[in-house]
Amino acid sequence: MDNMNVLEFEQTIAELEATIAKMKVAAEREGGGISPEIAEVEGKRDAYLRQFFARLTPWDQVLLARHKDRPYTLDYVPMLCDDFLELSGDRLFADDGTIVGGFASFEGKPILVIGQQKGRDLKERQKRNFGYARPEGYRKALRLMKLAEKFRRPVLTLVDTPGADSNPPSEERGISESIARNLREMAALRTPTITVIIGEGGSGGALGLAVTDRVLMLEHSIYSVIAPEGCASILWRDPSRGPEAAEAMRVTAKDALELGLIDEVIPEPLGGAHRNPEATGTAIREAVSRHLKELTKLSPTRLLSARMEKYRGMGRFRDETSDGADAAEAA
Amino acid sequence: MDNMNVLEFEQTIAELEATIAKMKVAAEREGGGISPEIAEVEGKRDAYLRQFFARLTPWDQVLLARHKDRPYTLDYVPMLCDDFLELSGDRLFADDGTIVGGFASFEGKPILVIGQQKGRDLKERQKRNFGYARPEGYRKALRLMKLAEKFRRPVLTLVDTPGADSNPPSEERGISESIARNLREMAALRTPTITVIIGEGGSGGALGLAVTDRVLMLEHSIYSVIAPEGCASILWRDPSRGPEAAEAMRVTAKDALELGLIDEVIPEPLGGAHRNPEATGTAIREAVSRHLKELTKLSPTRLLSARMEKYRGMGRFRDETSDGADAAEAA
Amino acid sequence: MPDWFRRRDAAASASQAVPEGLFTHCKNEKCRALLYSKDFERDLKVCPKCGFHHSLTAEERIAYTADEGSFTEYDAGLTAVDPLDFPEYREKLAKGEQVTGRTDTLVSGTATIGGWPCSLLVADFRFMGGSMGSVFGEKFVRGADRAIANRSAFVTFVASGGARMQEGLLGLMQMAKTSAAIAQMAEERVPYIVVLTHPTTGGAFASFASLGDVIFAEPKAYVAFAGARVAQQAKQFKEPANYQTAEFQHEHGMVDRIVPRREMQSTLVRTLAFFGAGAESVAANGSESPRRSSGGAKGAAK
Amino acid sequence: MPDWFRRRDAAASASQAVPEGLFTHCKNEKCRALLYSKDFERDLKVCPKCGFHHSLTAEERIAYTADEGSFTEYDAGLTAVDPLDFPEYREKLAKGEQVTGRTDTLVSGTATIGGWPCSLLVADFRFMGGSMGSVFGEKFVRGADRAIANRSAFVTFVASGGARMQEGLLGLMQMAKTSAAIAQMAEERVPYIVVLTHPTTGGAFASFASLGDVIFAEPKAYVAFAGARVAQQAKQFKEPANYQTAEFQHEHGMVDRIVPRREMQSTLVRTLAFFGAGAESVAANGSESPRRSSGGAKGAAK
Ligand SMILES: [Zn+2]
Ligand SMILES: [Zn+2]
Repeated sequence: MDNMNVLEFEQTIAELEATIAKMKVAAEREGGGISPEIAEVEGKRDAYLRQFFARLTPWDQVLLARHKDRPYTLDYVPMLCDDFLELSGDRLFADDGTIVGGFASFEGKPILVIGQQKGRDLKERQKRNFGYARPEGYRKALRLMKLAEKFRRPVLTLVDTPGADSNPPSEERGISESIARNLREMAALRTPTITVIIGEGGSGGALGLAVTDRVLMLEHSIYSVIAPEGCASILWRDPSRGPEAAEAMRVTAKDALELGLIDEVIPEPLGGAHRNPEATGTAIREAVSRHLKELTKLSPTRLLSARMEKYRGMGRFRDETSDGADAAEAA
Repeated sequence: MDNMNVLEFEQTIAELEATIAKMKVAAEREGGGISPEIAEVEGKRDAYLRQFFARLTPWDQVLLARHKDRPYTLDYVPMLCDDFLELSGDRLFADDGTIVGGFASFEGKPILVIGQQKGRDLKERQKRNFGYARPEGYRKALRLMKLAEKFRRPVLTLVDTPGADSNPPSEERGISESIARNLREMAALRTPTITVIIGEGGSGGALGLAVTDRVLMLEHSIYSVIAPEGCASILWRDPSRGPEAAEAMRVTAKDALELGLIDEVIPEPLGGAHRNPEATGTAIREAVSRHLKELTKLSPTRLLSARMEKYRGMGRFRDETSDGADAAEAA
Repeated sequence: MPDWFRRRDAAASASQAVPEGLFTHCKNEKCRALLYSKDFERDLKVCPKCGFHHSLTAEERIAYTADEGSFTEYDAGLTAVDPLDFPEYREKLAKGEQVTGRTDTLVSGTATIGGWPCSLLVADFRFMGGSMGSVFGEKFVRGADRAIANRSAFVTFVASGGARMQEGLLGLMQMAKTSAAIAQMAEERVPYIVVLTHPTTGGAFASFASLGDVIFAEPKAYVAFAGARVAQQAKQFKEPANYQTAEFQHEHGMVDRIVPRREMQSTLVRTLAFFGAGAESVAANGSESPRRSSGGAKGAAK
Repeated sequence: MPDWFRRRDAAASASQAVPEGLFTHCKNEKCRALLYSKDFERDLKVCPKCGFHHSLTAEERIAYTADEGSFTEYDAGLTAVDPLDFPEYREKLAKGEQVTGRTDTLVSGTATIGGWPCSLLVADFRFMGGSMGSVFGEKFVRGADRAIANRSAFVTFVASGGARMQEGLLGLMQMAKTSAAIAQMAEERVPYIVVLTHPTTGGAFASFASLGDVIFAEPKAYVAFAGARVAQQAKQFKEPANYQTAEFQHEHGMVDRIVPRREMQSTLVRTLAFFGAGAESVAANGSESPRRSSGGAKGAAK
């Protein structure tokens, strides 16, 4: 078990669960209840899970964040909100299916929800461009955020992307500009904003929806300056050294919290969000609710100055020019 | 002469001027000065011009506004301003060569200039899309106007277009939205704005740069809800009846002034702007200077409320619902 | 663009969709289904066979949209003059009045939609193709002012061929006038909701109809900058699939949702619930509940 | 993309353009012209034969841009730490310091340009490829604050490969940090001018480098979202002509002007003249004339 990555480990679990299922069918046929044997195998499974998940490597976290069964934005939206009315279009060029957004009701109050959506089957994955958002996605998001600002509604963004689309058509239509503009505009948006990173927080493509008052991460999501494989490719000219890069860059939710760059880690059910999406949704809803309550108490002016202070304070360096100080390290 | 249109009449003038030129060459060869004969022919030419131009039909005005030798935006800019620094791009998709814009200095003070540019030779006409601006042109113009607003610089727009581009690529990129957005944003731009219609003021394509504090028209420019040929085509299914439509729609500068929809008609030299571009440029500069001086005296708030009042007041109707009034006609 | 759109455009103006007898034919030439008139009415004039959305009169639209008895008309007395003495304008106005029983294209008033108070504006395409003359612009501005005064949303159903040629430059200026009113609503944070119906073109689409905080459209409505008759279209461009339909505009980011007529009212209610009653609420999300206005007499001029 | 860009990109970092001897070779592989070093300097390191713009050190850029003797450096003591204990980061910092004599990528200070006071920020690509670490972001923010405090413009010369991987998420966050500072400059109406030089990619182009009130670029600079090594480019897309050059970005509306180095200083002066000294002037156009700042000692750390 020690040399397995999380996906290999899940095979072991799957085999155990198949055994449990068979035992249950047999037990039912014989008219009995849950036999002590079944309980024992189940206990074994849970112990395995706890044991393995207590020692996840950063690379396991990457694999979990990208897990094919991991819930996506549109899985969570109905768990978090009522009455989601999807809106579309950037009013400029197109509608990007990779970023979805619309009006919703959160605990009975209006909220604007925006999220990055990967596809589950091939057809939807193509429709969602495999989670790589295009300029029109970021521009749609900004249009909707400005709408929320105009009507003083809070904004919730769900982040899940390997990165922004960098193919020639996106380069032609200004993918850089579209992200950059969102960073600036989100920093100054006069309404409470909250981000939950639910899977992959891939580089600028994630940040383009995540310059918000509160950034929360699901326990097994990642947030990274560059994909580990890309980092390995640049540093060591060897993309297969992604696991090392993941460790070196400290891409996990725990790391981001320790660095003071996010506000909270939302625990996932044992084995990851995909083993119990509903419980994960409930945990997200509870956390968002709590932060939203705090934010809605602030005036727009205080909200903005706190947000500004937060992002302006991000960095660790030594300032040797300060009077007499030799190691004034900012956090 | 009575049955000629302005272009046919110009032939007559051209023949007279050829005669004058020949007489001058002959006179110079003989060492004499301007003979009484030459003065007589010149006098005849001017009398013809005065006579004809005193009775221009609306269709003549249309032909003059579209005259191939008529000065275009980039002919006037150096006459009006110093140090024009052209800027480009909508920061979204492309740069549209049909609309040019940039920083300039007007009477020693910074100003933002934007204008629609037709092309003179075939190559430039293609570059300028024959004066039909595309969405990226209107979006560039808006970007620059917002820049002027941010730094409290006045905006001068020069209008000369048969209309906005309506080909499929422009429809795909939201030509309607780009014009509409300009109308709304220009109505609320917190800086003085002046438009000069220098040639064709073609429908929404012109209006997209012309929701300004002062709209001035050159004497022989036109401003029209639809091209006369288009109007004739819809009304009578016969585009050749454009002259009738031009008359019915009242497309001339004088008409627009009488209807209270523009602020001033700038006189052109006898025979039209193309017979003396410099004098025309001087007249424009003088008029713009005068209006700009008035506008810069107003606070942004007063400027905006005056502009709002102006555009909200445009319309003629009867209000039969007012208390007791039966014919309260607004202007 | 489906064939039946072209055919319908060819007709000088939308003919009355109200069937006189017990049965009516679907107006989609490819369908022509024979429909029992009572069912047709109950289906909001959407053909159950082919989904074709038949044009509505302003009265029908209001009946399908506003809470029953909540509509109070305003500005019904605003009447076009003929400022340019334009050929046949008076005749066309008279014909429009004869067909619609009204003095111009727009019907304006206040109403509640699902309990939310609104300023409501509905165009009747039968009156001179829904074109924008001085009366159009004035009704729009007054409707916007009422939305601002009442801190209510402004909801517009568009069906318009654009600026009214017969008023010349005055017609064109209604684009500026309506847009200026929208700038004021934006300044006042009053929600502005647009519904594009068949057909929306030209000066309408290039002004107020493109400026909604949200923009909905009925399925397969013809929505375009340049109508087929006006386009100076160069030969090198091929028309894309669905060209100039609501669906095309949706694909190109100009429309938020294509909303079947059956879902339009509920979609508006959900939208109004997001906006709330204007934007008085502070920083955060207030939970206003709809305030019922006292229902005025339907169609009563004030 | 011209071949010689690819070759230059292949080099780990820009090598020193300063020729040691009497003569130097143009670094454009297709040119390789032998140039008299004094002429080369006089030509601002632009090859007179092929127009190739050689990379500049921060000091050279400042010398070509700021009025003589006007530059005062600030924040020179901001120094990178190694917050993640990242492999080889300290070595790379040491190497950058060895090559440039500075502790990080950016040189920040105040200067006048044609008499106009500015906060000036120049990236030296030789220091870790101009990448954005914590020191980069902090220098940017402090430079922006000085522009706000002095009511002067903020002028940035970019040459950067993007966020600094070696600082992990802290590197990525410098995109947010610089953009937040730009939002504050916008709020204060302080002019923000960007000059893109070779190369500008990734996180730099996707944040502060795309947000200038005006954006200029040097000819043929490589300007792109995704560098060739990072792009996940799908096979079905063909690279357009000039792909990812400054000229390509100009065609696509992202850059205001391609400005040859020889004209850069005067173009900046004309731009600063438009903006004036910040935006204190009222409604209309004030005619401020440039205020000369007292020239500080060049390169003196404060
Ligand atoms: Zn049918
Ligand atoms: Zn060379």
